[in-house]
Amino acid sequence: MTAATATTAPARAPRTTRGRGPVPTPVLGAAGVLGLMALLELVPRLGVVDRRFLPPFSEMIAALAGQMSSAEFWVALVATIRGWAIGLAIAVAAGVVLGILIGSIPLLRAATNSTIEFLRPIPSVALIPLAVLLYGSDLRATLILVVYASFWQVLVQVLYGVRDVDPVARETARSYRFRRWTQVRTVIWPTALPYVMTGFRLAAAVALILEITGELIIGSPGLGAQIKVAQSSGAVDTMYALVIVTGVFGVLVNLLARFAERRVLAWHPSVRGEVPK
Amino acid sequence: MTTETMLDVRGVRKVFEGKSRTVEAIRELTFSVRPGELACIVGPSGAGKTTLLKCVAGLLGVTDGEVVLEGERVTAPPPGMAVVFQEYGRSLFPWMTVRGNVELPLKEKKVPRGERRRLVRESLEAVELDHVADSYPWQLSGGMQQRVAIARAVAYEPRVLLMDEPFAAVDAQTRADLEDLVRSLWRRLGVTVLFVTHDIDEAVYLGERVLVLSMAPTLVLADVPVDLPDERDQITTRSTPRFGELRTHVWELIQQAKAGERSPEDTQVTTAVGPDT
Amino acid sequence: MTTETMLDVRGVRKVFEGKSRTVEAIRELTFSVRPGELACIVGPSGAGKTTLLKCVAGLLGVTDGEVVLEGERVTAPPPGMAVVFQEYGRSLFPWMTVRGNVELPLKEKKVPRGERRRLVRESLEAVELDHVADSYPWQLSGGMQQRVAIARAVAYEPRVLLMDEPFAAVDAQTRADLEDLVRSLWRRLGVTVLFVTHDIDEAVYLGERVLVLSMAPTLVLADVPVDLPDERDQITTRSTPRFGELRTHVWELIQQAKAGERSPEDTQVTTAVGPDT
Amino acid sequence: GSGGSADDSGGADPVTVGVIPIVDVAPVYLGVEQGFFADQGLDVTLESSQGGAAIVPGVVSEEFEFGFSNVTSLLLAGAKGLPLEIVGAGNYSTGEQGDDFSGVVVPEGSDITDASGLSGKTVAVNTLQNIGDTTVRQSVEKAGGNPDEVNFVELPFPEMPGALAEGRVDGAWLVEPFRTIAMNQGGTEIASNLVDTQDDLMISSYFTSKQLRQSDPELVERFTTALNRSLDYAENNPDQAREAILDYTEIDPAVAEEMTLPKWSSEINTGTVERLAELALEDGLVDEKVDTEALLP
Amino acid sequence: MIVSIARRALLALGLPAVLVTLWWVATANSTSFFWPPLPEILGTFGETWFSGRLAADVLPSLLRLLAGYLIALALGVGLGTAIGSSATLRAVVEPVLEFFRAIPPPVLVPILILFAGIGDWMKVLVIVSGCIWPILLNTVEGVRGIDEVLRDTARCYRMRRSSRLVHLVLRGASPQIAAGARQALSIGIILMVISEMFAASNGVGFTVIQFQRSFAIPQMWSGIILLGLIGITLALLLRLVEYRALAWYRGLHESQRGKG
Ligand SMILES: Nc1ncnc2c1ncn2[C@@H]1O[C@H](COP(=O)(O)OP(=O)(O)OP(=O)(O)O)[C@@H](O)[C@H]1O
Ligand SMILES: Nc1ncnc2c1ncn2[C@@H]1O[C@H](COP(=O)(O)OP(=O)(O)OP(=O)(O)O)[C@@H](O)[C@H]1O
Ligand SMILES: [Mg+2]
Ligand SMILES: [Mg+2]
Repeated sequence: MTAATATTAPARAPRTTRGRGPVPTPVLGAAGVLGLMALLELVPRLGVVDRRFLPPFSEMIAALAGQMSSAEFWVALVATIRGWAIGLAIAVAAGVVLGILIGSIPLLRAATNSTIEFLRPIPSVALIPLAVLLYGSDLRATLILVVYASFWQVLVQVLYGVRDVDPVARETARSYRFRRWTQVRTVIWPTALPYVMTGFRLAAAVALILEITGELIIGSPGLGAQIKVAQSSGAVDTMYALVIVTGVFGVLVNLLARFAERRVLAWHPSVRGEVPK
Repeated sequence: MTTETMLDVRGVRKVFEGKSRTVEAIRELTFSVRPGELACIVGPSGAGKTTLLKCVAGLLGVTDGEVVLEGERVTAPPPGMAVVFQEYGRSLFPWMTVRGNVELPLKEKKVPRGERRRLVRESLEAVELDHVADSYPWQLSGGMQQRVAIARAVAYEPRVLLMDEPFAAVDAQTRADLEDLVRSLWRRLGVTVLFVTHDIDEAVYLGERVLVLSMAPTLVLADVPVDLPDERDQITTRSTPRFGELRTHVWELIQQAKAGERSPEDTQVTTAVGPDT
Repeated sequence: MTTETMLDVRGVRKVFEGKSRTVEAIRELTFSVRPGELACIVGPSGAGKTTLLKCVAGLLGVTDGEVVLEGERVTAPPPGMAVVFQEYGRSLFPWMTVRGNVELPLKEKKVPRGERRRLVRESLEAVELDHVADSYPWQLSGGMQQRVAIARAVAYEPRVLLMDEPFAAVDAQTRADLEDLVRSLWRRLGVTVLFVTHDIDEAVYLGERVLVLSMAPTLVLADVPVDLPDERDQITTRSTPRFGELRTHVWELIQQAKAGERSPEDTQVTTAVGPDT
Repeated sequence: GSGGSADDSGGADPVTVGVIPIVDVAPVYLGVEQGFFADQGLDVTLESSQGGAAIVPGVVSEEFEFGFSNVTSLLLAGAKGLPLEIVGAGNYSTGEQGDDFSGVVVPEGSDITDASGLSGKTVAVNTLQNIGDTTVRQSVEKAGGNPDEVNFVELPFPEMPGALAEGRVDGAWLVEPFRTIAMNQGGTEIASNLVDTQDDLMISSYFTSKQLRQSDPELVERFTTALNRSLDYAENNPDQAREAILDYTEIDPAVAEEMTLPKWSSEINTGTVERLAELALEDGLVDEKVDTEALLP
Repeated sequence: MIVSIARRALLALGLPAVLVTLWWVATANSTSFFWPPLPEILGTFGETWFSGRLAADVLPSLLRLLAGYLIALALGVGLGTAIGSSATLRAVVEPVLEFFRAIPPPVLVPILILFAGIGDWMKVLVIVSGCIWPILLNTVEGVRGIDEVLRDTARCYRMRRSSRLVHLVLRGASPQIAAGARQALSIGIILMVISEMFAASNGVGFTVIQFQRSFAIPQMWSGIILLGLIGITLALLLRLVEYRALAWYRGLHESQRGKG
């Protein structure tokens, strides 16, 4: 019921704004976000849910304003971003390098396949005791979780990307006797790049999730720990305020990724294009 | 004798093994090409011309027999070879500009920068594409893409040049120009050329000999020497009676091939059509 | 007059807007085609022939002017139209067999099963591919793929047929057969055909008129009526003096086009080459 | 002793304590604030964690020197032979029926009036197979109900008031501040399960690893001294304790003012450790009775 | 034939065998409480899981996982196709989706409890909330990346929306949807565990966490291994489906690579 309103409300926005000419993307995106805000405001106000447990959006924002004036919040935010960025960087670098290596050597690929399938679904949360054992509750414990979980996202995407190299392009490179490294650089990497971008976006979100979850459960410093404190104090509005911060951060990361994508993938069919009328 | 042979195709057989369908594309092909020779290959659609070229290029393994280039058995793409693929569009890297596509193999060959620039410019001028050097391949028309692929091969200054229907997508006038370009290049550099085409006039006009293939499973149906003078010209050469004779002869051979003719002996008689008839 | 016009191309202009490069592919094209006419289009590589065809097909929006088909402005692909694309290989669905590819549009048209079977069989026989009906497109040679695309268009029994260099990849003999197939189909079904080719002989042999385009930004350079008898034959028609005259005429026009000639008036004189000269 | 601590700071021993950011640990925060630990030459860092499951491995691997955990969790660890030792008391129930910092609450309008009514009902506890269900069973039994028929589900404390109000569960074992929050929402407390188990139940304690106890007994000694001073101070200055809580939690000040604080004492109640060990065996949490001697200092 | 099967078996099992051996040797004399010797872990495996827990814990977990996964698959492909096909829709919903995607499931749980209670549905929704993203994103990218010439072909022959959806969009995007589905599967298992951290009273994840809390370390390790085994079994099943559905894609690649 509520889900239905959630999807139709933002979808209606462009129809009303569509006059002559296309509406710019950011405007449409903003319309979607406004729709969500309105929904979050209305659902508790109309009594669909108890507002003590899901306060209206305006109250969350008020709590957020309160948070933003405290130094603790900013320290936590910086800690979260730092952990996330370091973990993501390690995961992406390792995923890309190993993915291209494994993907372009069939024997290696066949030999590692079963192991990858086995290790991939082991829940990173199950590794928490291990992480704590090794590093207590400092940064590195959460870092392990972040790297472990987001690494697979990148690796698998890169493997798929390498598999997708156009055979004619590959043969062209071979016939001109490109060195292995040149083949990787000029043929495999550009083909895999769209997949890497998708992998990056998936990994960025997973890394954020694990960073927050790790902070929440292990207690390493960061937004997650703040959320935990708010939760265990019954400060519902503060908790949601922090959750919103997490979500907004996710949106920003995606914007950044999209921007990068448009720059580096200008040649790709999904980005280029005379849009047919 | 051995020094007289650049390329030796010995009893090559090629079978494609599919799950549901096994195709014997090439039954038995044997012929050799002298250094600096320009041999054209014609044959019905699906005869295995592309397959043959890929075997010669070392891109495809043979099922039986062997391909020997300059005394060495071909197992991987040999040095000093350039290939213009039938799927011209897909053999260009969409993530590089036209210039980048032409320049890349030269970089790989470690041609110094100044020299490289010159080669790229000259070859793009030769195919009349210098004005789109900074466009991406997918911004070009089919014929333009094909010309980029040709420019890339030309700039590479190979010793062996394999071309698979390279002029299929260009207009008549450009085609005539490119034919003359290939001939002048061939004479200037002494490069050995294997040229697949469907255009009989083109085969006769360009080649020193024309190999006619049968329908799959393929044999060499006839090996027609082209005894036209070395100095050729689009207007005069094409209007000589000998040119007419040769093209009629090849045309008949192809009709025989399409009619299912398979034994080379049967056609030996007609091959005797010589300058003295 | 209106009933006399099937297709009306009125002052069409097409500009490709790129980030770095804006291309005016078509400057101003105006011509009309009668119902049941077979018009060939020739022009230099990159003249905008493919672009024109796509505009007519409703796949690409025009920048200025309009395309009117049967009295209706074209904004999306109109019903009863079939297109054979220049990039034949990419226009086949790789996940369907040859039969599936040919049959799909018929299913869409709700042709009853028995009829459908017959059409598929007949069209595959016409292009000599009935023996590979159960293969996948990627198991076929380039020429075979192109013929599948042709078979698909033929089986569809369209009222308007647009073909973009449909015989570029097939051998000479098959090409001749396919040319006759198109003509017989055209006469039998009364279909209106727009046929892009680079082969001047083909254009003259097939068409009732030949439109010659200039280099980009494109104009109609000449509209040459082909006054050969309706009954045509590969051997006799091609050897008539009138055929020779026409092909020389078109050849000269293309040379003019390539030389940068742009004004239609200049060529009007030579267009006057008629049967009475 | 600000002068003293400045003098000491060069030689102060860094000590990390794994704690859970809940009401129970207010004394250590207060103690650090008051400089009790600095006086003992300890430079304390408080690391907050989700619970015992994360803290115990931390202490065993000596990432943390000390940790905070409920007694039952420690018993479970002891049962598996983990080398742990209690060094100080954590907190106690107040021992007053109806005015403890923890209890079983039923939602507004519930027809359950005492713990016996929980038979056949669903009751939320924060962790299954732990101190919560063990002590609630005691209340049920004491009230004449059948503890085996209570259907326990696991739910984090913060979700409990909501689950109660929405009728998702029939009752919930709550600690402060959620006990107060739930009662303000109309909930009724029907049992003080900790009190029902024992008058002066020690719920939690601070512990260290046996390795540390052996390698640096003097450090442990100093920690215990400072800890005990902190516990007594908190017990005697409840207002300051409430204030300290506001620093490290996000509890609404009004609720913090209203809620019942646990009892703090520097004395380790070996009796309750023994009692909880028996209950753990009774409820099948462990296979054989834990040797409490090994756990106690 | 037999040689090739043997070769494949060797390739599939070689590395795992090496890793297991390494683990075995590395922990053989381990006295560390958290790193029990491998034989001890394997020794507890049978009694831990095959004495009643299979039906009581493993089965409910798998059922919830299956339900969540299938719902995520349907929703992800459905929404992904819509979003991938319409630039406008993509612009509108993308920030909102990214917002939800960035929210860790453990914080989403309280909200889900509000709407879906504390029963199985809540856990299924937790699984859906995580599984859906790789499927959705991959579908969007797959749909966007479909060859233009193919798109044009479909439009020219005036394929109806429904058949264009089936024959062009879904088939064309299927290699990437499959990639997403595979990633979603492992995320699904992770979330199966996370979901059982809340309001659960049975399940593999619940049991593993229970072991972890009660310091039954060998049993906990056996649970981690079981999760891995479940993962690989499900992945193999999925591979089987993929193998059939994407035969053309494999053929296309193999033929063009000249494996003939
Ligand atoms: N990968 C493949 N798998 C199976 N069969 C194949 C494959 N590649 C080519 N064939 C088959 O081999 C035969 C020869 O194909 P090839 O592409 O060499 O022909 P061709 O002479 O180049 O034809 P065209 O002139 O049409 O390009 C055809 O019958 C084709 O179906
Ligand atoms: N997507 C695009 N973006 C930018 N420019 C384009 C695009 N498509 C085509 N063009 C340009 O438009 C012009 C006409 O292209 P078009 O493909 O119509 O030529 P054509 O007449 O079909 O040539 P050919 O005979 O070589 O196929 C060319 O200059 C080409 O570079
Ligand atoms: Mg070919
Ligand atoms: Mg074109």
